[in-house]
Amino acid sequence: MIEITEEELSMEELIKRARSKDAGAMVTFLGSVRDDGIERLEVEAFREAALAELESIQREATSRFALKAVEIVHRTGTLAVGESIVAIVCSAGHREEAFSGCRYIIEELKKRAPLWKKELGERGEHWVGQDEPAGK
Amino acid sequence: MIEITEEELSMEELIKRARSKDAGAMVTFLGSVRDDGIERLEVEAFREAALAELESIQREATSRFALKAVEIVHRTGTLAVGESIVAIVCSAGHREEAFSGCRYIIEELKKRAPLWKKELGERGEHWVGQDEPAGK
Amino acid sequence: MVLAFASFREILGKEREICLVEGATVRDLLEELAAARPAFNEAAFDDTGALRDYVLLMVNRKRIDPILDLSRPLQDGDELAIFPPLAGG
Amino acid sequence: MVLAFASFREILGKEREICLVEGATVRDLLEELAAARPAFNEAAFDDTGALRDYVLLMVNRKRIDPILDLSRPLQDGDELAIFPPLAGG
Repeated sequence: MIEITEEELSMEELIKRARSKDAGAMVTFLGSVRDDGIERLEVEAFREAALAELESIQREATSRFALKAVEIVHRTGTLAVGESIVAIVCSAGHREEAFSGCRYIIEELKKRAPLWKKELGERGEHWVGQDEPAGK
Repeated sequence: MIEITEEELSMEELIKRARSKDAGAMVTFLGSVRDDGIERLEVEAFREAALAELESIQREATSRFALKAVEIVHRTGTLAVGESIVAIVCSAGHREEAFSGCRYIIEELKKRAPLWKKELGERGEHWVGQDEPAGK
Repeated sequence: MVLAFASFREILGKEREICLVEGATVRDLLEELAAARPAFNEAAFDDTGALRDYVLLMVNRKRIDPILDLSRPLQDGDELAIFPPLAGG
Repeated sequence: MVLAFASFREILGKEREICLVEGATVRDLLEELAAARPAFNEAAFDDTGALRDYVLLMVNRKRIDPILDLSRPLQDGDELAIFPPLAGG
């Protein structure tokens, strides 16, 4: 299942969904707001395009690494330091595939999913990944 | 924290313990009993030696990959198909280290920790990794 | 329909309908926005009038090349999305 | 003290105290066990009397080399662990 949501995410719930008797290995990735001198993070999505891109990434990973289950949740909205941003759960027959699948999904998500992050803190505001301020 | 236990393990609990404000990335590995035509798995540990080996592995991974936290739980006793065998949680500043640390720990655990598994099912009993039956 | 995200949303607003003459291209639409909003002109184009590197575009949710595809004509009902680079690392 | 694990526990029991003459080596202890338990003899040694590949050993929780260290003398209170290969993959 793929979700883009303002709600908190539950790893327990995702892990439960990805369990199956033929999956000997499960690898999860959880990304959180890091205390880098920022106070909070605002996450913005082009929701429909991001869901479509995440579905493509899920399909690619599932066929390439023979995954048994994939769960992806990305949060949007205002997130405090320590809060979860993104969770990925991959299950597979063996650990090699589960690790590779999970890694593939987070790397492709970062490259391809239309999602943006704005860091807010004492030093002001900053859209992550954009070096030149646009019109400021 | 490192545990070898007969009890069920809670990923939620391990993830909670490994969270910190400077850890932007957390990677977990969960190994379970796979439905390979077996009915159950018996896991045996040389408990004191296994704990010491897991502590060495934890120390190596922490310094090699700058991990912020490591949790390792390995179960012993009789486990049914689908039950968890081993859980590893690594947190780090960034995802590269969290993935590498988690992968390192499970690979070294499999190679070095004095733990044995016996598969029991319709086809009989079999100690995993031991090709020649010892005295049978 | 024009959708704008992140820094471009802050300048242009999240979405707006734009009426174009028949045969108008992606570049025509961007120039129309630039004419209406000086902040967008400054953000999206350099001094020579070339689109800046960090302006990314989608037509109907498919990425288009910000150099080669600027001459693409827009149809009635097309959706153009304007956004900066993705969050990355 | 001898500890045995996995298939060797099934033959030898989990732990037992063994009294040895002074200066007895790891090999002496293994041969004593083999003499007492034919199933262990068969499991641990091949026809030429060499230790089989899948017999792994620890003295006081440190792995020892099953070829080079067999002549190591055991001290009073030493703990010898006998086990098959680890669970692996």
